[in-house]
Amino acid sequence: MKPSLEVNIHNLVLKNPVMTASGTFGYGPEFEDFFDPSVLGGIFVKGTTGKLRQGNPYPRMAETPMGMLNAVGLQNKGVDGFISDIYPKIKHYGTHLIVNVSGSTVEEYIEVAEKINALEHIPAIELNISCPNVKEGGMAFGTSCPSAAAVTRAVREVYHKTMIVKLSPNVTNIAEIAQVVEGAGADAVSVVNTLLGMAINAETRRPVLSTVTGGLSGPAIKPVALRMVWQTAKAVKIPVIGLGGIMTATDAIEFLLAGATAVQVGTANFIDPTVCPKIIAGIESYMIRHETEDIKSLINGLITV
Amino acid sequence: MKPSLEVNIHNLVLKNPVMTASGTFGYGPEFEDFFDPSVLGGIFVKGTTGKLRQGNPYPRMAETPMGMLNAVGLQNKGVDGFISDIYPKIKHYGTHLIVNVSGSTVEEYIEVAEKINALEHIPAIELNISCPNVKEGGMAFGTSCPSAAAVTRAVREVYHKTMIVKLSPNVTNIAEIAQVVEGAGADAVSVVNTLLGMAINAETRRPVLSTVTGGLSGPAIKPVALRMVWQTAKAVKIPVIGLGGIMTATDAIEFLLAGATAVQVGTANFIDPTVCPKIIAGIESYMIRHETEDIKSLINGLITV
Amino acid sequence: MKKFIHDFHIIENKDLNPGHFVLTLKPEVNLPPIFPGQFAEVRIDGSTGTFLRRPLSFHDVDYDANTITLLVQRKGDGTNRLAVMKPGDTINMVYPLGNSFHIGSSGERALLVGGGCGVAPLLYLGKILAKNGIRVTTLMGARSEEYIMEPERYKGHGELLLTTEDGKAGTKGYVIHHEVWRERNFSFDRVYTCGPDPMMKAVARLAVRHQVPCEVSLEQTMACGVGACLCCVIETNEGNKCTCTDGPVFDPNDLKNWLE
Amino acid sequence: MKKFIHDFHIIENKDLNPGHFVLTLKPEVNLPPIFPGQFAEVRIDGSTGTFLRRPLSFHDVDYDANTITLLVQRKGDGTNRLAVMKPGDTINMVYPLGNSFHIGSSGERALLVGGGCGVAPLLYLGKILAKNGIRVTTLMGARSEEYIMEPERYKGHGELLLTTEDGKAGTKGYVIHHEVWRERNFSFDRVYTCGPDPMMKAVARLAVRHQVPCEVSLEQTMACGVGACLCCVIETNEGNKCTCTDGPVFDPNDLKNWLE
Ligand SMILES: Cc1cc2nc3c(=O)[nH]c(=O)nc-3n(C[C@H](O)[C@H](O)[C@H](O)COP(=O)(O)OP(=O)(O)OC[C@H]3O[C@@H](n4cnc5c(N)ncnc54)[C@H](O)[C@@H]3O)c2cc1C
Ligand SMILES: Cc1cc2nc3c(=O)[nH]c(=O)nc-3n(C[C@H](O)[C@H](O)[C@H](O)COP(=O)(O)OP(=O)(O)OC[C@H]3O[C@@H](n4cnc5c(N)ncnc54)[C@H](O)[C@@H]3O)c2cc1C
Ligand SMILES: Cc1cc2nc3c(=O)[nH]c(=O)nc-3n(C[C@H](O)[C@H](O)[C@H](O)COP(=O)(O)O)c2cc1C
Ligand SMILES: Cc1cc2nc3c(=O)[nH]c(=O)nc-3n(C[C@H](O)[C@H](O)[C@H](O)COP(=O)(O)O)c2cc1C
Ligand code: FES
Ligand code: FES
Repeated sequence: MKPSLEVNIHNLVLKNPVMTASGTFGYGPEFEDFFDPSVLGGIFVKGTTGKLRQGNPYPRMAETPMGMLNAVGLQNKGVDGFISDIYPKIKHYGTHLIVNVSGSTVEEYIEVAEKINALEHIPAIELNISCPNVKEGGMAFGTSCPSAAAVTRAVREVYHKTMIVKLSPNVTNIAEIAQVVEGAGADAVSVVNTLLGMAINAETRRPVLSTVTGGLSGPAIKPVALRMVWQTAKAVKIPVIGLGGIMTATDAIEFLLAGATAVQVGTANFIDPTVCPKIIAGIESYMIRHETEDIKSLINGLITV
Repeated sequence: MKPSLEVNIHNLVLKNPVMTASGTFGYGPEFEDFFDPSVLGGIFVKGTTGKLRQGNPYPRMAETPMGMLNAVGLQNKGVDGFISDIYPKIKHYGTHLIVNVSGSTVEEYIEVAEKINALEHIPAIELNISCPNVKEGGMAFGTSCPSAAAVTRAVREVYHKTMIVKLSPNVTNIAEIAQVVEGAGADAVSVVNTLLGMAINAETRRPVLSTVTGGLSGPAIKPVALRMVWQTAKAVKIPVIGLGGIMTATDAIEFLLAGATAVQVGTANFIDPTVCPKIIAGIESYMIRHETEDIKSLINGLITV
Repeated sequence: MKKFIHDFHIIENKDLNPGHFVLTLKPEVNLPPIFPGQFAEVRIDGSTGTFLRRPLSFHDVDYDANTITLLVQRKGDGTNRLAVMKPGDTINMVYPLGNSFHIGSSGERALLVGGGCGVAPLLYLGKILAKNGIRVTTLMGARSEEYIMEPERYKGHGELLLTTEDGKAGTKGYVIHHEVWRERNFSFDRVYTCGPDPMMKAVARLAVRHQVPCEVSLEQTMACGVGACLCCVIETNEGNKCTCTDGPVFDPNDLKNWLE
Repeated sequence: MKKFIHDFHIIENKDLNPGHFVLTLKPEVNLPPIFPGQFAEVRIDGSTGTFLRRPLSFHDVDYDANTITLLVQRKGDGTNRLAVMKPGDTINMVYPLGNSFHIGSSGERALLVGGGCGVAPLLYLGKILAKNGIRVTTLMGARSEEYIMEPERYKGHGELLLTTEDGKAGTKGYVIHHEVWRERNFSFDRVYTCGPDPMMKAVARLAVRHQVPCEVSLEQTMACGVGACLCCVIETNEGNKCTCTDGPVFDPNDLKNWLE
C-alpha cells in the first residue's frame, strides 16, 4: 500500500510535508530544470517587503563548518513587483505558494499582507519576524513577546487566509514567543529562521560579511532547530513547521518526530537542487519500511519513556 | 624577534591566551602523555559541585554535523573529592588552574567557591551559570539577568581571587547578561558555554541522549560563539574569554580579533589531543608572518570600516 | 600505559564479507606495547559525517612486522569511509587506550566468546593467552556461514567452535545455545566475551552459573577515549565508570543490572 | 538554457605548476550545449571544509570526446581536495550555469586578456571565436615563466602574447603593460577579460580608452549558482544583479564604480 504523506497546516492540505524555505528556492523557476515544482508540499517564496529593496552590500555569504552565513537582507522587488512580475509565472504551479512577508514597520507588514491577501493563488503567508539581516524590524520583532504579538495581531486584522509566523531562534525562550504569537492569531509557526552568527577573515582582519553578522543556516544548526521545534510543539496547539539544517529524509523525519507537522528545506537546495524530491521519496520509503500508513502518526512520535 | 603571547585576565598573567575548556580536558593528567601541561595559558578543570555527582544516565553523547551534543550533567567528585584526590596531583603543573564552579543553588556555588578560595594554587574560578544539562540551577541562573547577578554577587562576597563567569549562549541578549554580571563583580566572562540542542534516532524514534536535550559544542557553533564574543566585548570593560568551536590557530585569532583577550579550546581536544600546543605554535607563526610583536594588538583588532 | 598519537599507513584492506573488512596498518615508528582488549581512537578524514574519532579494538598486533590489524564492521559514515581506504592511505590513531583483559596463569583453560564483530579483540587475546600457556577455545557466533570470519586464524592458537543462526555451520542458534555450555562439556577456568550487550549478558550469566570468572568488553559511545569527557560511562556498583579508561573490559559482577 | 545535475568521472588530473592543475572529466550522458564563459557548481565530497559547491568555469569542452576540462587554482580546502582526485573518481556538477561571452561576427579581431587562473574560460572562448571566423589574440599575464599555462593550446587558435612579472618571458610587468595596448598596435574590435578585479578594471578602462566593447567575467562568492540565494550580487547601474545568472559575464559600463 502506498503510504499517505498528506498533512494539514490550518486549512491548507499539503500533499506531503516537504516545502522549500524562503530565500533558498527563489520563486521556483530557478529549479524548474531540476524537477516539477508540483511535487512539493509547498513553496515559501523569498521575503517580500513593501517597496523594492536592494538588500545589503556584497559580500553577503560566508561558508562555515557544515553551514553558511548569509546577509542578503531582504533584496526583493517589493510586493508590487512580486504581483506584477513573478506571481503570473508561478501561480499555476500546482502546489501551495506561500509568501514570506517582511518589513521594517508594522505598517509595512500590513501593507504587504493586505496586497497578498488579494491574490487568489496564494493561500497563506509566512510573517518573517526573524530576519537577522536588516537594521530595522526583522528579528527585532521576533525576539520580544510584546512586539511579536503586536505585529502578529496587526496583520491578523487584515489577512484572512492561513497566517504562519516564522520565529527567531535567537531567543532565550522560543516556546514563550510561540505561545504569544498563537494568542495573537497565528495559524501556525515556522521554527526556525537563522541563528545570528559571524565570520572573520583572520588574514585581512575584517569581517567576511559586509554587515559583520549574518544568519547561520545548514546542518550545523540542526540540533538547535530540532530542540526548538520540540519545545515549541509542546507549548502550542497550532501546527509547527520545522526547519533548520534538513538535508535528508531522515532529518525531515526527526523534525516530524519532534513535533513538526511539516518541514521546510532551505540551504540543502544549494547543495543539491534535486534534494526535495529525494527527501519526499526517502520519507515514503521510510514509511514503507516501518509500515507506517499515515505520516500523521509520525508527527510528535518521539518516544521519551 | 620572538613575539610576545602574554595576556592578562584581571590579575592573572597568562603566558599565552590558549587554555583548555572545562569538561573537555579532564583535570590535565588525561593529556600528560601528549604534551606538557605547562605550555598552556591555563586549564579550566571539570565542573565542580558541592557534593559528588553521578551526572546523567548514559547515553550522554551524540555526534552532530561538525559538532557534538553532551549531557554529562556535571559528574564529578564534589569539591572535597577534588581537593583531596585531584588537587595534589595537579597543583604543580606550572600553569593557571581554574576551577569551574557549578551548583544547583546559590548556597552550593558559595560552598564550592569558599573551599576553592582556600587553595593556594588555584588563582581563579569560573562560575558556570550556563550548564544546560542539569535539572536544577546551571543554565537557569545564566539565562536571566536577576539570577545571573544574584549568584555572581553572592559568590563575589566569599571569593577573593579572580572570578570569571561563564555565560550561556541560549539567551536573546548576551551583552545584557554580561553587563549585569560585570556589575555584580565578575572580573572576566567566558563566552560561550554550549548551545542547547537535541538529537533523535529516526529508526528507534527515541532521543539519542538520555536527557533528550544536551549541549552543542564544536565547529558548528563557532559562528554563533564568535558573534557573541564580539557583542559582549563591545558591551563590557572586563576581559572576555572566547570559546566555542576553536580547532585551529586561525580560529583562535578570529576570537581575539572579535574582542576576546584569551580563548579556551574544548571539543577540539577530543579530535586531536595535541591540538593546544599546535594552536599556540600556530598563533606564534601567524604573528611572525604578520609582524605582530605583541598579541595584545590583535585583541579587538577587527577592522570594520 | 603511555598513550601515543601516530599516523599509520594502510598496508592492506581486505573484505571478509559484505559487512566486514580487515585493515592492516603500519606506523612510521615502532609500536609501543599493546595489550589485548585495548583499542585505538581512529581519525576518519574525508567524511563530512565523522567529526569525532571512532573507537576500534586491536584485532591483532604483530611486533615482528610492526603492524596492527583492525576488524571493522560497516555501520555508518565512518566505517564506510574506512572500508574504501586503500593501501598507502594514512589514518591517524590515538592509542593504546583502555584497560585490557586479565591474562590468567599457565595451564588454565579459557573460553572466548564472540558475537558478530565482537570477535575483533578476541583474536589477539587468544594469541596472547596461548603464548602464556593457556588453552584457548574460541566460540564464535555468526549470522550465517558467510559471516564466519577468518576461522583459520583462531585455529592457529586453539580450538574454534561455531554457531550460526541457520545451523548451516556449527551449532544452530546463538553462542549461548552451543553444547559447550552443557554441564558435562564445560571445562573452563575463565570466560571472556565481546559482542552485543544482550549476548554478553547471557554469556556472563552462564559464566556465573558455571562459577568461573568472566570478563566482558563494552562498546559505549565515546567522544575522547582518554577519560576526559565522561561520555562513555557505565553504571557500576561503585557509581559511573568510564568505559574508555576503567574499561572497556569489566567484570560483569561490578556492572549494575548486568546479571539480573 | 536547461541546467543539469550530472556525475562526471575524472579522466585525467594534470598538474601544470604547484598552484594549478587541469581536470578532464566525462559525464555518463552526452554533454548538453555549453557556451564560453559559463561555469559549473562542483560538489566536493570528502572534505569537511567544503559544505557548499564550488563554481568553476569551463576551460574547454570537447563534444567529440564528450569531455570537459577545468583549470583550477589551489586556494583552500575545496580546490586542494580536487587536486588530489584521481582518474576514476566521480564528481557531481550542476551545469551549465550563467550567461556567456558575446560572440562577435566573422572577421572581427578579439583580444582575450587573462591574468593568473583567469585564463580558465578564455581557452574555450578563443576556440569558439576562432570557429566563428574571429581572429583571436590571447594576452596572458603570469607571475613567472612557470605560471604560463598550456601556451600551445592557445596558439592552436590564434596569437599568444605574454607578460611575466620578472620579464623572463614576454613583456615585463602586468597585462596592462603589454605593448599591444599602445595606440599604434591596438587593432581589436572587442576585448574580453577574466582575472583579479583590479586587473579587469584596468583592462576595462583601456578598452574604453580604445573605444571598443569589453566584457569582464566576475568571480563573486556563490552559494547556489542558480539565482536562488542572492548572495553573488554585483552592483550595476540598474541595482544589484546576480553574478550566477545575470553574469558571470558583464559589460563593465553597466557595473557601478568600475570605470572610475
Ligand atoms: C572500545 C570500543 C571498541 C570497538 N571496537 C570495534 C571493532 O574492533 N570493530 C568494529 O567494527 N567496531 C568496534 N567498535 C564500534 C565502533 O566504534 C562503531 O561501530 C563505530 O564508531 C561506528 O561509526 P560509524 O561512523 O561507522 O557509524 P555511525 O553512523 O556514526 O554510528 C553507528 C553506530 O555506532 C555508534 N558510534 C558512533 N560513533 C561512536 C563513537 N565515537 N564511539 C562509540 N560508538 C559510536 C553510534 O552510536 C551508532 O549506534 C568499538 C567500540 C568501542 C567503544
Ligand atoms: C563564476 C566563477 C567561475 C570561476 N572559475 C574558476 C576557475 O575556472 N578556476 C578556478 O581555479 N577558480 C575559479 N573560480 C574561483 C573558485 O570558485 C574559488 O577559487 C574556489 O571556490 C575556492 O574554493 P576553496 O575551497 O579551494 O577555497 P576556500 O578556502 O573555500 O576559499 C578560498 C577563496 O575562494 C572563495 N570562495 C570560496 N567558496 C566560494 C564559492 N562557493 N563561490 C565563490 N568563491 C568562493 C573564498 O571567498 C576565498 O576567497 C570561479 C569563481 C566563480 C564565481
Ligand atoms: C541565502 C538565504 C536567504 C534567506 N532569506 C530568507 C528570507 O527572505 N526570509 C526568511 O524568512 N528566511 C530566509 N532565510 C532563512 C531560511 O528560510 C531558513 O529559515 C534557514 O536558512 C534555516 O533553514 P536551513 O538550515 O534549511 O537553510 C534565508 C536563508 C538563506 C540561507
Ligand atoms: C563533554 C563536555 C563536557 C563539558 N563540561 C562542562 C563543565 O563541566 N562546565 C562547563 O562550564 N562547561 C562544560 N562544557 C562546555 C565547554 O567547556 C565549552 O564551553 C563548550 O564545549 C564550547 O566550546 P568547544 O566548542 O570548544 O567545545 C563541556 C563540554 C563538553 C563537550
Ligand atoms: S570517551 Fe571520553 S571519557 Fe570515555
Ligand atoms: S549564487 Fe545564489 S544567486 Fe547567485
